[in-house]
Amino acid sequence: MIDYHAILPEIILGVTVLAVLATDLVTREKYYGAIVGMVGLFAALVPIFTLGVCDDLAFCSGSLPRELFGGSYVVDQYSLVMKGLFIGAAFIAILLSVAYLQSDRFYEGEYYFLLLAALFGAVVMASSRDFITMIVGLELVSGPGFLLAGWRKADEKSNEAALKYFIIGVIAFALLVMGVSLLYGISGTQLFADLAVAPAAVVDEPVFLLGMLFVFLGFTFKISAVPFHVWTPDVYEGSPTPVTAWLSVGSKTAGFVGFLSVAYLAFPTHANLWGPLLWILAIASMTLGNLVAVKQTNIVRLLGYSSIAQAGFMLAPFGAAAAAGADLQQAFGATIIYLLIYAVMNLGAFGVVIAGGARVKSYELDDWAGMWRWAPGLTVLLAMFFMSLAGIPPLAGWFAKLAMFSATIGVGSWWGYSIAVIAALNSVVAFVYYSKVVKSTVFDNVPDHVDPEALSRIELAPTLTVALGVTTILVLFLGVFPGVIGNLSKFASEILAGTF
Amino acid sequence: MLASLTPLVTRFAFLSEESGHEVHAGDGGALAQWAWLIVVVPVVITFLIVFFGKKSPLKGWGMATFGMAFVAVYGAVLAWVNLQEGILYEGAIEIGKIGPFALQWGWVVDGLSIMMYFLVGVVGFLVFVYAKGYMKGDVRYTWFFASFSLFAGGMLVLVSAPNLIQLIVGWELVGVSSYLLIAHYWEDFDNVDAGNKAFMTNKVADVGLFIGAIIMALSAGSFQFSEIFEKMLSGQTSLAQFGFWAGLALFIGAMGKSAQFPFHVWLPDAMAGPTPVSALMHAATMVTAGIYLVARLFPFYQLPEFAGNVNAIIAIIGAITLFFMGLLALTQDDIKKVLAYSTVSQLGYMMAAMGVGAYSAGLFHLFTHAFFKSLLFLGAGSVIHAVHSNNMSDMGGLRKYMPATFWTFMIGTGALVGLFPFAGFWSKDEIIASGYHTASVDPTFAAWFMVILSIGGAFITAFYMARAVSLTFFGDYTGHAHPHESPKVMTLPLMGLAAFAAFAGFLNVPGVTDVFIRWVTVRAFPIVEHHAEGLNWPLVFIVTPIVLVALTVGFWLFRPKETQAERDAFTIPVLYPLFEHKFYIDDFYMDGIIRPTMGPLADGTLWIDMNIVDAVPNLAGGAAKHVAAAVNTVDQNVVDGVFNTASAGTGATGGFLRKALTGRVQQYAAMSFAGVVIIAALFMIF
Amino acid sequence: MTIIQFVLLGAALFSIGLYGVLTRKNAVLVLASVELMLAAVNVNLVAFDVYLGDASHAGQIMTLFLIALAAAEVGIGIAIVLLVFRNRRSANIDELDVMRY
Amino acid sequence: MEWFDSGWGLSLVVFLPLVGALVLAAIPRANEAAMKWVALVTAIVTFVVSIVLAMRFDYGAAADIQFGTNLPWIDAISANYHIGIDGISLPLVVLSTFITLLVVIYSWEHWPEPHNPKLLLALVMILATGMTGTFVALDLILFFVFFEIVLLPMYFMIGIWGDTSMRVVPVVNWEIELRLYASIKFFLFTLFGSAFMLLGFLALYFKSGDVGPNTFDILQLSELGRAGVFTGAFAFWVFAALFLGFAVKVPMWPLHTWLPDAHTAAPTIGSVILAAILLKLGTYGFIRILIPILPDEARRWAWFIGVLAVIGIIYGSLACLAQNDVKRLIAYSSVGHMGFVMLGVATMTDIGINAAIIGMVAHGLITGLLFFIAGSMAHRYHTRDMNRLGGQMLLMPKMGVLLGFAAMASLGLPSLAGFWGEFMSLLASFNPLDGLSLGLFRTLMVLASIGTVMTAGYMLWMLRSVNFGEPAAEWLDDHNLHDVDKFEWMAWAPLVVMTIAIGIYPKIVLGATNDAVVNLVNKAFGG
Repeated sequence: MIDYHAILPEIILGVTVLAVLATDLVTREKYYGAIVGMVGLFAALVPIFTLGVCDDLAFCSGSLPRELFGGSYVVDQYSLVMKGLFIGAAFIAILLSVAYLQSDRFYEGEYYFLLLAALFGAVVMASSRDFITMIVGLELVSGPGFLLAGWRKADEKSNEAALKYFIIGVIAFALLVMGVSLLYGISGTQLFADLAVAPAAVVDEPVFLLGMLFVFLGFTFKISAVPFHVWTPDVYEGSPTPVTAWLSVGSKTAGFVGFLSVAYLAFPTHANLWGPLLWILAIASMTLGNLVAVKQTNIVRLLGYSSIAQAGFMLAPFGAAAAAGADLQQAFGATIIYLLIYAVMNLGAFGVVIAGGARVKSYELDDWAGMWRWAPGLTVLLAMFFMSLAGIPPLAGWFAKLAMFSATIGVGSWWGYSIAVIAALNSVVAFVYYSKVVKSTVFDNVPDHVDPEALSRIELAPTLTVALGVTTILVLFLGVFPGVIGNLSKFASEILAGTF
Repeated sequence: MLASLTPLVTRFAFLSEESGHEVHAGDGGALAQWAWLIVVVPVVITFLIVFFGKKSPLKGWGMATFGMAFVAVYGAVLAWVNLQEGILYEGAIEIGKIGPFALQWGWVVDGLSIMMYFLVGVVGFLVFVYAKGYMKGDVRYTWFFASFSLFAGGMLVLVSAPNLIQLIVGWELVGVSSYLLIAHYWEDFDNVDAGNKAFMTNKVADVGLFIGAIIMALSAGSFQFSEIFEKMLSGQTSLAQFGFWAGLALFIGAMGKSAQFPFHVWLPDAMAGPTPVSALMHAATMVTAGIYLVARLFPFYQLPEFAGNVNAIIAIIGAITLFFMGLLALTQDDIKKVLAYSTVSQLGYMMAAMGVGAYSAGLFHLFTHAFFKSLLFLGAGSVIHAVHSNNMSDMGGLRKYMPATFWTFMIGTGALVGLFPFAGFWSKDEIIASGYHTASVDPTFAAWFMVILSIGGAFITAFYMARAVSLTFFGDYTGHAHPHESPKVMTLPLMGLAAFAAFAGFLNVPGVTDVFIRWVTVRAFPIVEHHAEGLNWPLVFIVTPIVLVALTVGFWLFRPKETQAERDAFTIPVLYPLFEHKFYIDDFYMDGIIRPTMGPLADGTLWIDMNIVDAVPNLAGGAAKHVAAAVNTVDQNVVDGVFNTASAGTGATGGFLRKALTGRVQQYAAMSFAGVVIIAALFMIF
Repeated sequence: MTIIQFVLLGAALFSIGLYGVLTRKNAVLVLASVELMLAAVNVNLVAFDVYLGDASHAGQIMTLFLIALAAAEVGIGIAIVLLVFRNRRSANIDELDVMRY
Repeated sequence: MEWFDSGWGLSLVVFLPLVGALVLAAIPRANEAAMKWVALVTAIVTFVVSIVLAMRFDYGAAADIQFGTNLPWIDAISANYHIGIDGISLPLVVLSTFITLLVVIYSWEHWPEPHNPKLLLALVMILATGMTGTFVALDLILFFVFFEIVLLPMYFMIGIWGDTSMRVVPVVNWEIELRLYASIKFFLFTLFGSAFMLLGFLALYFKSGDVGPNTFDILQLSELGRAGVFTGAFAFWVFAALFLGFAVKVPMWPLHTWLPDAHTAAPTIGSVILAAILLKLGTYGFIRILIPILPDEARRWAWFIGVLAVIGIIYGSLACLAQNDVKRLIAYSSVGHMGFVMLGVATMTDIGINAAIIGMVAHGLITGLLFFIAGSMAHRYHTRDMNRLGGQMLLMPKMGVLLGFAAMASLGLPSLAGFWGEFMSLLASFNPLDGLSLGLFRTLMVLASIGTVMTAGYMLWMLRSVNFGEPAAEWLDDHNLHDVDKFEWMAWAPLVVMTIAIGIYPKIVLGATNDAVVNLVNKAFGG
């Protein structure tokens, strides 16, 4: 007996994916695909909501967590929150894409199809509680990503991006599954629940550790953390910007879902093993990302390195808490808070970048200089999102940083204090390059080859306006009342109540 | 000694054991309760002049003079009542609490303050009147009177102060108004510099005042003089422990305002201001603030348990000042500078008197000096007014042209050099006598030093005054302008002051009248001092001849001569240049302290700030950029980098790998995988 | 026949594949090498499955999935390579360095 | 007025300006008059409300928190919207609304280039919210947020309207526009400090969990601090972190170097707000957070703070003596004056902290006035180089007189506001808190009072070269040099009046602060 209510979102999404494909067959107006897709996304949100508040609903029975397929597919608070996040991100990503695709000769139908497929994969990952499902979901996220990265077919940069992304991705994937095979070999199971309770004899085997290492390192590819971060800047720069937006939010978050599930659901009891690993990865990622970002002159590339650094910030709580053997729940919650807020502000940032790029036809900072003159409104938003990424109150970003700091300080050991101090220094460095963008757009003068008059006449595409409006409101609201996010993450991290 | 001084809980009369007479005191009634008007009126008038002066008919002069007249009259009335029954009153309003301390504005009405009210009022009034004529047609006529009555206000704030805070406030207010008035003609930087010099010198001395006040207040737990004294006498204060330092610090403050050596440097330069200013502030009143401070704290300086042993220092400093600064007057050609150094020297007398415990004598000299010195200054002013020059070499023979000025100047001179029966004779004689008494009672070095130098001082005073008078009024006129007698508005004040200079002395003839002593000893706290029953005739017969000799020698040496050459003929080889350069003290301050501070030290600090302190963040920034660049390169083509260098060295592996890893993607992959291997190795090993 | 030889085989395959990925100029060969790496994993999984006598045969199931995924991967890979080839008439990945810094 | 006393009054003072900013944002660019009026009305209303607060304030119970409220805000980390004022914060709240109002009045006809009233006024309004918010916040997170809110507006003010002349940065030899250098420098310094400050707050939060529910509440933490919950190495590191955060803001030597650049680069109203209010956030943090929560550690650090403060005094004065740039000179003088404030704090006595607060208020008024005047002068002369200026008393007598007044006030002339802070902190440092080294603090007292001499020195020197002498030929027929205009009068006269008023009747400030401070010190150090 299958709990259909539990997998209703997936079913709806699956239908939507096919529907989009079908629309593309029957209609000329390509953006219909987008509409169908968005309708589907809305529809998928409904059961997620009903599942969340099931207890309060008359017609609804059963309570979280709902286990399916012998515990390899679980719908719990955490997976619901994540699914909601994915769908929201995809929604914004589509909004960002429409105008972009219209602006040039692109295959549209397939585009939406692939985007939604990737989303579907991510949603599956959120619920998967064994490696098979997880891997399938992962590939479902990656595969479309490879293709979308190369969507600007005529553009060499785009091709190059696709190929790089692909090759690195495949290696990482191979590493990951290698790890999985080793784990399977040593422990005889690939169910997270069983791995969590693997006997000491197994755990002490070096092979187990090796397998675990491979799995984690394999995941670093998706979240673009050291050591598999190398693709990030090139792919961000080469891919169509809306795709970059999706990669930097949807696909990255999917990667983190993998991290969270594996770390906290499969290996909570071995935290002392993977804690130090993630501690190192976090520090390496944030430091490297921030330092290199300082030198960037291309906004998208800069955002690429920023996303590496942010990955480091998100990993920090893992490392600190696990290494110190402290309560994992808080670290878990902190990462989720960070993911939610990061998704909002990063999508917003990309929204502005796309809107601006649509005018200057360039992502070089020098060409954006004096943007204030030809797009005051956009510039304000740009400043707002970038400052939010830098974590300046009262913009949402500050709370993400706060959660991260509090999770690291909270573990009350040098693992936490040291990484907190390093993160603090990093957040100062981070401000340097975020403010660099603000500086050149607000303070500098318009370069000669740019004609403010002409640019200021181009108006914003309605879809972009919607996307920016949503993200802006969210960034401001969450900045002033971050309690909402706090509660959401509490809700999500209930599943860890008692584990440490 | 402490034993003999019973603390007076009721602020009332007491018996001063040495001098037998009794001082009664009432609380002065309404008269004293409204005495705050004395302070407030001039202050208010200052603001009135600032805002409405230009529009008012008399351009502010009227208001200012009215204010001073008011003070003079009120002061006179108070003085009279004080003489009859004595007044001891203290009123205050609270202006805030800070921790345990209450901050107050208040007004003291007792012998000392009344004397000062009267002095400031009368001299001030006369000088203001004189100024109407002298400042006629001045560019900043109104502004002048505004600052002038600001000064008066400040001075009165000072003398009416019942607590240290208010004293400091008044102290600095007169300081700033003096700055404004000295720099009155600020188009010329010399005057501005003179003003700055005065301000800065006083500011330096004020460090002493501040610290002294702080020590006193904190160890006694109050700013109120009365409270401090009570605690002192009843011994409930840790003040004794710091007594010496507090006393010294406060005395340093006093040295600043009263231009005692080595803080005297500002006073002569202060003559850059208009002459009435010099007369009122830099002769009669402001410069006496230091004396006033010591007098106000007299009980404190009396008791050996507290600042008793500062007295010696005070006496010696005073003596040095009165003698050596007098010497400097000898070489000045600027008549105002002569008077300025003379002032410094006379202030030395007063301070020295305080040092040997001659409270009344010192104040008496302060009192008389105020009249005759302002008289002399105004006289000099009237001369300058006539000949449009400060230099005595442009004068001479003026007695014919301006008799009124001449005769009043003569009276002033008589008083200054201490000729019988002019005021100076009595006051100076009493100082010397009291000094002699102290020296004979307990023969300390300080006391004898003071006595001898003050006798010597008498000689010098007479000597330079003889020179000044001779060069100014005798011989033939050598100037270029056409000298003429000054208008009534200027000569009348001269005469008024001359009257005081002539007769003020009779207020206190030892053994005959003790009016003045009865005034100023009306204090809430015991003033223990010796009051002679009669003139000390031996001293009179020593000093007066000395003065006469000095006068004659002076007149003879500087008798009218035909040519400039002859005038310069008389110079004493070694001393003359020494005096000429004011003992090189000013030069030392300028080249030894100020220039180094404003030059190397300040510039050095700024340099350090910009190049060292600020270097840290800047370098951090620079470093961050470079590191970023480095990491960037590594991150982008580490493999290139690594293997270029490797192959550049021993080519084998490097070269091979270099050929192997061709594509950028593959370098990326290699990097990542290297990372994996490293981490894996790390974790496998540990 | 013990498990160790299969594991060694897997490791060897994986390493060869990796070496290929890192060193081959031609993109198609790189794809092939990727296949090798995945194949290595499959070898491992099947071997472990048998060795453990896993009743649920999770290992083999995963192998099946992986084969499918690998096929998809290669499909995508080929598509991208073709794209590149069409644009620049060459499938040499060492010419892909438009983007630096 | 129940609603008013139970938090609404304060919230109004804090958030009215923000509302004003939103309204401004809604006004079309063309309609400048409307913007001015909106800004003015907002500022006036805010000021009036703060005055009402001051009037309804119960001075008898100045030690207690009044007008307060405490609502849940971020329950995830139990951070509350806990606001309220006592005698310590009241003067500062009023000061900030007051200065904001004057700034708006001043800008009425003095717009820095590029001309953009809308943004400028909006930023001023946001600043106002941040400043007052910091003074009323009683929750560490709330405090932090307000503390940081002021950064962005000031950053934009300096960056957009700042001085565009080139500045060659020594040591690293960058040549960069002053406004760009100063803006980023200002931001990075403060961010650097506040990042660690936040860590410190979090550490306190978790430590408070040892003896009850975790809390960010300043009052509760103060209680815990008195109970001796925070001790040993923990206290040391937390203190260090918070110290960094506040000391940068004050600024204390050697973290002060952002200040001269920021002040010099900023537009007039920018430097006024910066000097008058923003610097106070740091000192306020010392008094409100550091001393109550970590009293023992504060006692341990006192000597260090005192020494840095006095170094600041002497060093700032010396740097002033070497200046030729009027604004830079005033900026460095701020370093000196804040040195006196910090010296007062360092003594940890009721006198010292009272001195610090009245010193803060006085510095706000006086240095605010100085920067106003310096700004207007720079606007007229188009130079700040004192070597070129001179004879202002002839060119612009009123301006000259005001400058003279401000300078006199700034050098601590008794009977003007500046005197009390200076003298009282000297007074306090003669008898610091029991257990502090008397010898050291008395030495500091002497050094600091030598500092007062130097202060007088450079102020007089500034007057000499700006006000006095004959004006240089280039100014004689310069038509920009019109004397103080009516908006300047309206903005400056209140400052002059308040400076005199507080000088003559310090109870205006002390009446509110004294009880609160005494209570604070007694609680922290057991009387």
